[in-house]
Amino acid sequence: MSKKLMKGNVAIAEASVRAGCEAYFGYPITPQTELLEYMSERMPELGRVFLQAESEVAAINMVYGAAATGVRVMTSSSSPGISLMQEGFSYIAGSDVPAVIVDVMRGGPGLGNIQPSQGDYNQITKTAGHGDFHPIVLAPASVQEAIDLTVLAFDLAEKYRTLVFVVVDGAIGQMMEPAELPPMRELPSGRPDWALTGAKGREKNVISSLFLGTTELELMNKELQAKLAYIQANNEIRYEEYMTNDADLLLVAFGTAARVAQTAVQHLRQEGLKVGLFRPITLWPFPSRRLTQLTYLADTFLVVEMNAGQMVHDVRAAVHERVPVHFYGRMGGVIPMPEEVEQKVRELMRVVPTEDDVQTHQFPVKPQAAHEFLRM
Amino acid sequence: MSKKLMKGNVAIAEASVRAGCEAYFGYPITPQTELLEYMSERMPELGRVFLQAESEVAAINMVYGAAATGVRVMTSSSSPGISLMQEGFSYIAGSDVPAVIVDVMRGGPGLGNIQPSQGDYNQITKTAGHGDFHPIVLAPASVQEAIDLTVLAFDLAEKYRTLVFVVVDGAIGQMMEPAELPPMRELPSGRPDWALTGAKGREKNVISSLFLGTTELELMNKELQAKLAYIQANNEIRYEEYMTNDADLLLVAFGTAARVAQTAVQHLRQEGLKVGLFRPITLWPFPSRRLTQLTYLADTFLVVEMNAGQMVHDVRAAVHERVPVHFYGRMGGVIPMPEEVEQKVRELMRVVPTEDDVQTHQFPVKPQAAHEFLRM
Amino acid sequence: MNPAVMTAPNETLVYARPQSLADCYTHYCPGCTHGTAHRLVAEVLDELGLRERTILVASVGCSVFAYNYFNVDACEAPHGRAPAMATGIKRVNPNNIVFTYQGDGDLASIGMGEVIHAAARGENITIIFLNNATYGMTGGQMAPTTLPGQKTSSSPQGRDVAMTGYPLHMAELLGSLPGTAYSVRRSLHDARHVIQAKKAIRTAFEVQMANKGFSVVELLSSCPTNWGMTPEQSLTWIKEQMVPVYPLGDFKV
Amino acid sequence: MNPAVMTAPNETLVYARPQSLADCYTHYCPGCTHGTAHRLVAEVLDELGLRERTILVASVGCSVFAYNYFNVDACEAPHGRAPAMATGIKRVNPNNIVFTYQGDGDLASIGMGEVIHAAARGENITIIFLNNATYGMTGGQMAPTTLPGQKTSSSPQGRDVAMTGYPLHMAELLGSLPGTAYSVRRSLHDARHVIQAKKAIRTAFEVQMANKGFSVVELLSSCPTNWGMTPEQSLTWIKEQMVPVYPLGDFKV
Amino acid sequence: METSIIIAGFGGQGVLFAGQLLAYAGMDAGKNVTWIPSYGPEMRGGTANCTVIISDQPIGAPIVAQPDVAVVLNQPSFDKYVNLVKPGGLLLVNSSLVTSVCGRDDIQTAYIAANTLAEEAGNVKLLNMALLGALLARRPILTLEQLEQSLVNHVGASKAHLLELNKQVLQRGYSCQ
Amino acid sequence: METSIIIAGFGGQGVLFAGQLLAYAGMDAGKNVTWIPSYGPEMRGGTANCTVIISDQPIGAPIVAQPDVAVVLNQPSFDKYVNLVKPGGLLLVNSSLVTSVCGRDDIQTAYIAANTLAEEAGNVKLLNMALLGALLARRPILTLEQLEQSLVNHVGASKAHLLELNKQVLQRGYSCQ
Amino acid sequence: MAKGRVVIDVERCKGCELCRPACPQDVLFLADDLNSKGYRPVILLDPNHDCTGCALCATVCPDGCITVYREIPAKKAVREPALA
Amino acid sequence: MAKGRVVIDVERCKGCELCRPACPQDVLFLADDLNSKGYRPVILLDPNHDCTGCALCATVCPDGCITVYREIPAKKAVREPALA
Ligand SMILES: Cc1ncc(C[n+]2csc(CCOP(=O)(O)OP(=O)(O)O)c2C)c(N)n1
Ligand SMILES: Cc1ncc(C[n+]2csc(CCOP(=O)(O)OP(=O)(O)O)c2C)c(N)n1
Ligand code: SF4
Ligand code: SF4
Ligand code: SF4
Ligand code: SF4
Ligand code: SF4
Ligand code: SF4
Ligand SMILES: [Mg+2]
Ligand SMILES: [Mg+2]
Repeated sequence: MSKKLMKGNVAIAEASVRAGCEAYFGYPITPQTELLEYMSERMPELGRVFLQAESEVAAINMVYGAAATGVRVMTSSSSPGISLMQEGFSYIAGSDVPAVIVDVMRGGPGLGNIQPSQGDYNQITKTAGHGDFHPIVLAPASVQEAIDLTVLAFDLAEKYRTLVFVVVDGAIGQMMEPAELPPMRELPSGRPDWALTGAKGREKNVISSLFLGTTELELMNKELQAKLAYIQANNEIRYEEYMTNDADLLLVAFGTAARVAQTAVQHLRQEGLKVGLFRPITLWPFPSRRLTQLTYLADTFLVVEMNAGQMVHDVRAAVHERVPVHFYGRMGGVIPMPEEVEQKVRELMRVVPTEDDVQTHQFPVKPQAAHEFLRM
Repeated sequence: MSKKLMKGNVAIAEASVRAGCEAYFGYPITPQTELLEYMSERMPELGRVFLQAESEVAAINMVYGAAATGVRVMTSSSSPGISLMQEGFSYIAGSDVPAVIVDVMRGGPGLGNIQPSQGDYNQITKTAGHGDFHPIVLAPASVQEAIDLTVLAFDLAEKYRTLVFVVVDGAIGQMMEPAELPPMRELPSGRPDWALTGAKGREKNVISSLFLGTTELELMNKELQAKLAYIQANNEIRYEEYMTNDADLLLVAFGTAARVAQTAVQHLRQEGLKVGLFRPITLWPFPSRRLTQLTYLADTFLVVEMNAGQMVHDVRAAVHERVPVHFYGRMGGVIPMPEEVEQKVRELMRVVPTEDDVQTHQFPVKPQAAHEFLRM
Repeated sequence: MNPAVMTAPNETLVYARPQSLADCYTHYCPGCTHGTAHRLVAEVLDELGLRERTILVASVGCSVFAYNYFNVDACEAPHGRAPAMATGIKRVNPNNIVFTYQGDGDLASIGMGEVIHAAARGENITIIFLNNATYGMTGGQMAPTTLPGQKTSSSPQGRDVAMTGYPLHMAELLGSLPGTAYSVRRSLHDARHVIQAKKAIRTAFEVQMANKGFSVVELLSSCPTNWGMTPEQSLTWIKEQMVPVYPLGDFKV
Repeated sequence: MNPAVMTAPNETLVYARPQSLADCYTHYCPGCTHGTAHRLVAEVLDELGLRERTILVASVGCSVFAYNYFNVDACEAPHGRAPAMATGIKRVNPNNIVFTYQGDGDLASIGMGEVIHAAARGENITIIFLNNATYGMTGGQMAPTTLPGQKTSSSPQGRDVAMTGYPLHMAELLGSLPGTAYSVRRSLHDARHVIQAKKAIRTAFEVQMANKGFSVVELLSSCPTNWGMTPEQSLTWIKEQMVPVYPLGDFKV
Repeated sequence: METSIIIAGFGGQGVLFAGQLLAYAGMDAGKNVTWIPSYGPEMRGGTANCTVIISDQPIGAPIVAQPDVAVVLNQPSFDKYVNLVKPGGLLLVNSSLVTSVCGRDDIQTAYIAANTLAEEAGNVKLLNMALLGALLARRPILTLEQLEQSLVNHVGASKAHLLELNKQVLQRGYSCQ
Repeated sequence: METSIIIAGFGGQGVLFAGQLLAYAGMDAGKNVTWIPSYGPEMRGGTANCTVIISDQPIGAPIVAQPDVAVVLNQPSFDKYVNLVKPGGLLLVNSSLVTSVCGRDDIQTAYIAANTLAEEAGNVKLLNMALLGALLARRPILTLEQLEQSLVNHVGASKAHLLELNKQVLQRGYSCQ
Repeated sequence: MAKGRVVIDVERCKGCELCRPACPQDVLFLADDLNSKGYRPVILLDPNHDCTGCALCATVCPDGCITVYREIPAKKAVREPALA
Repeated sequence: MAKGRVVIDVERCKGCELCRPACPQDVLFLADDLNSKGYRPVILLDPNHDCTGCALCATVCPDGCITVYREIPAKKAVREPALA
């Protein structure tokens, strides 16, 4: 098949259709809405289920219901909607059903704005709801990759009976790029044997996250943790490296920030600076081991994010104090420009400390006076 | 005043009343419900506001509304309810209004059970909603401390115009202990000048988390980050040490797990083992610096939690690789017994590697077969 | 099957525990009519031959373990969200019979949005709605259906309508929506009413079988424990206190 | 004040922009009657002398910036939660006049639970409810109030009631609750109806001033942009398409 | 000195109140105390138990794996705790409902027909008092007077008329072999 | 070779479509392209702009601080971008709506009365085509034919009748000094 | 009057006594002993064969503990279905 | 007929034209020029003094751009309040 110019949101939608998504439930929210709109046209066309839910809370519970029947099901939303789904995510995790969630992140906190952001990193990777669990989190950096990872998301969800997130920032959701779609898959003819289909000729199936006894609930949690450990160990860690071979300074970034960083690498290489880029593709499981290895190569790390510094903590946890880990972030929906990153790198490679990374230390060197932060 | 035998939940409720809480909105959920029930009797008695909301989503938004008028306001819930409040938390953080939240944590994920747990650690400390923010998180380990920290919570919330959480596990919520209540405070006669009271004789006030322009939203976020940095630097980090002076092995635990650990320390000291306990009281800001210092003293750390290992990541981030950080956790509402902790310490002090900490490594040493984790 | 069912040659079996009811002990308090409602639903599923087609969506409340108590495929929804979960199931499995079993806190308080929208959409599911005027499971707090003046653990002075509002009449409210095909209220306070309740439950499932849209049966139910009464007193209280506030009847048929 | 207001000696000022309306440019599309509704509310606040007592709770929808457009204390609630936020405010500030301004997606979809419960509680607040049969701000998706057959960006084949259900009649629904003191529907499609709408808004605020309980005014409003019409065509569409589905009237007075 | 006591039985047998009364008395006697309950899913009936710790030192863990004292009011509780009582500890059995006999010789055991005893005194619901009395007779962590005083201090006005009966059953339990 | 182009104006001026057309043509010509929009809060009117990058290499950042080319359709966009165009770059101004004149001498500037030109051709809405034509005349990143072909390929059936007019205006813009 | 008989699952019975007032023949009584759950179950005490097999007891029993049989009158020996 | 006059805030006007059909006297017209927001505002063109000051235009204007004045008839010179 040839390439088509597609918006990220639309590409994800069509990719999910081709991956065999049989049901979509969602609620409009910018900058994700084209995805829902596309599905509203496409799914009925194919005789599949599209339903605009009355809210994100309803949407995630419709997903939960459909997932319990063993079909491939998806929802999509953006940051505030993702917050509203946390209880549902936790139930889904607690009952081992597969589901795919797309988060097209926007500026927060609160209503914030509708510009691209990576501010949901912690909310999704650390635990997307109460209790101990992690979804698999895939972070594409191009429309093509958004397509590929959406297909992968369904496969992983089913394989591990788990929640899988595809997280993009609004820029990738809104951007058009040429990309190739996968072929349309045939829908499976049957349902998994744990699924709710009516207890005909078999024992009844139950999908529940309730384990009243502490022993049962601990057992369930141990199994869940074992599954998560297995996912971590089972080649599900994905990342991409760009000019890391001989890098003195390593940029670490995902999604749009990684594209920006890549441009910066190109420019800086032209200046003769040995800079490389490490791009985590799975935000959970996080490619910690590879990052640890890279400390033997690069002697400075610079994490670039579109938030106040979230992934940087995972990088620091991987790297410990082997090399200094700096941070450059923009918030509020601002996409950093390659020039800003380049400037920062130049400063670092000359070992000039800057304002910005002071700000992201746990203990700021110069505490600010109260009146400086009280916004009236 | 003399001591009274009080349940944690009731003690927190009465403490909030005495700290000047003028409005309570909440929704029943075990193991927090006595708090709501107490308030339903007590608040009307004093002519203050008690309202049982129709849901946790409504409750947090009622809190948001009352907070916007500048009164001291509180809600309480337990893990699934806390998940439902995430959007509201994020709005509150995004508009700089003060509010106090009590989370009496129970076993998760999903419906889980109603037994004591510490499974909300990540969900609360890493960011209690979409976007970049952290609430101040206070974790008492006794009924007396629950009282004291509840009062502090209101003061901190007001001082920094921020969200403050008091997090206890169900055990502290349900436990009775003798404790002393603070005197009843007078309610303030006026309201802060940013509060919504009607624009009489002044410019109108607006409480909003919407900053449409990226510049404005980034500015708002920078101010918010500056505030958070200020809180971290401004003596708001609290912790307690027990027999750390000469400890070879340091236990790190909060809440009920810390009480268990303390008993373990007593027993182990009797055996002549030099064990100490470090108890974070503020989970955010996290007492990282002190933990870093303690690595010069103790050469092994053991984190004990009632979850799959959440705070342990913050401990590792503080300690880096200076000393090995081990983990012992129980899930599903199980409270670890001092004996289990003692056993674990004895093993560690003889440098015997055990199953448990293998399980919590990022990359398990022996990946488990698929059939081992698929729970049918 | 139940070992008790041993019919003598000169006898006919008049009543036996339905097959759709699991052969297990329930955690319900003695005399709680949650059990009665379960039994009626199970009898109807048996009679209509639906056991092997049915999917139950249990809710959060005393009936949280309903998934253990019925011999059908089942799941357990987050508090209030059973209609949404049922919607998800029914949309992908239109040939299954899908029903939720919800209490008044679950359906009329936190789950108001979900149930209204399921009804407005004419979602082809059945809702068995147990109204016991309180939050049973969490220890008897005020529900939106608590009667004016009723003392509960969160309205210790009795429900004050000026502060906490008026009881919600869900059968009427849901009955007023065009997507609703069947909405009635019945009571479980004596044998005659139990038999009427069963008929209504049967009709509700028949409505779903005929793809007519949303069906709901509100059942006035007892909570002896939180009402602080004997089981028998509770039934009298339903009859004398609840029925006048919640009139039995058909609001959409 | 508005520099335009320069009355000549032999003239009387018949109409001027109300003081409660902020002197700023709105982001509303040309001809969008959100602006009309704002103006009416502002006029009523002026006339009742409420500006300095009033607190607005804006919602998420095209009217999200309402807090900028009124000269009153204001806040911005999460999507659908304005009635809860207003409840929090009114309970601690009973002497303030508290109103929400909500669209149909906000109030009738995601915010259904909050608005029904505020009404059921008889919460002494006023709700200005703009029904434009679509999600304006996010680009014209289907709302629960979208008309049968109406094409929207998420019902591209036209709303199919069999799949997506029936339009919700919020004024009737809310009017049916005992806690509601005042619930009416008006339209903004011509001058006569605008004047009637204003009277209703005035009554709603008077109801709140008299502590009578929950008051709501549903206003049929235009969305020329997402309907793909000129402003004038939109008003005709309200009159010819919306009014028959959403009859104007008083459902609780 | 620290004593840990588990009281376990059916819901409705007064298990939680008995524990609270011990905790009150301990507190009134100037000691450190903790009381912590645990329930099953049932609202009525089902199992209920509580752990009370009374100590001269600040109390760490409020729960114990092996109690110094276990008071078991029904058969399931007997089965659960008979092997958990700490060596040298005390197992107090409500023999009205428990038919088993403890086979251990490293702990002290006492069988009190608490239902019968309380019923004879006039109210079967006070079986918990009978067992508390028997407990104090065997482990003098508190005096009978201290417990009686706590009853007076902490029993609500609505139950005041039962006070005398409570004390009587307590004393009967105390003097019961 | 990588060229970054920002097209900016009011919503409704065809800004986004003009950018998409460039991207389509670039893609059809076998190049790497990105197109990314940005809007104000208004649903109708307000500001709108998009960034198009056309490159022989894989494209990193899809947004740029300093474009190679800025096409400004109204006064606010002129004000915003006049100083951002990269030295050596091109600023294309819709002089029908922009009265200012660029003072920079390190960039190429062209003033096209696009509204007038399109109106004269029969449809003022095609002002975006006029500017695209003018752009290609000055920056031959794509040929006129390539752009026309993309028009044919990607304009929906519902707009097919406008195709000829589109091409005409494109050509007029191309030949416009 | 038809003759009937009920069998009560005494281990399942919670002794709520709701069946007792429902029974028109007054043949149901609380047992003296507790069952293993700690409840006093209801039993049939029907020395005079008063039970009619009307199944009203079963209709109200929340725990589905009661199975009801009725003697087949000589003329009609086909089995009836369960209570409608 | 009373005589009236309206003043239109042309910078605020979005040219939606809703006031035009509302005006019974047909004295409102679109201007030729655009305002700074890019809209063609409405203006009063009333050479014959047809405007009655009825304020219907102001009643329907979504953007509150219209101020309305009416000449005071000789006998009645008190100022009226704003439109009820
Ligand atoms: C999100 C959430 N909030 C609150 C709870 C706690 N909770 C469990 S059951 C229940 C009330 C149930 O009452 P109802 O639906 O009337 O059922 P009943 O027990 O009376 O049958 C509540 C509030 C919960 N589990 N989850
Ligand atoms: C939790 C959440 N979900 C979704 C959105 C996206 N959103 C913003 S406005 C809106 C629809 C508003 O429609 P309506 O209330 O009808 O107002 P209108 O724009 O039509 O006036 C939606 C879904 C959001 N901001 N927050
Ligand atoms: S608490 Fe009430 S509703 Fe729940 S099982 Fe007991 S009696 Fe029934
Ligand atoms: S999109 Fe519709 S509702 Fe929103 S401002 Fe424009 S016309 Fe009004
Ligand atoms: S069947 Fe009828 S007569 Fe027999 S015990 Fe039951 S209720 Fe009584
Ligand atoms: S109604 Fe059922 S549970 Fe209750 S006493 Fe009778 S047989 Fe037992
Ligand atoms: S006041 Fe009346 S007559 Fe004058 S312009 Fe307005 S509508 Fe026309
Ligand atoms: S109604 Fe108002 S905004 Fe619209 S054209 Fe007339 S004056 Fe301008
Ligand atoms: Mg209930
Ligand atoms: Mg709308």
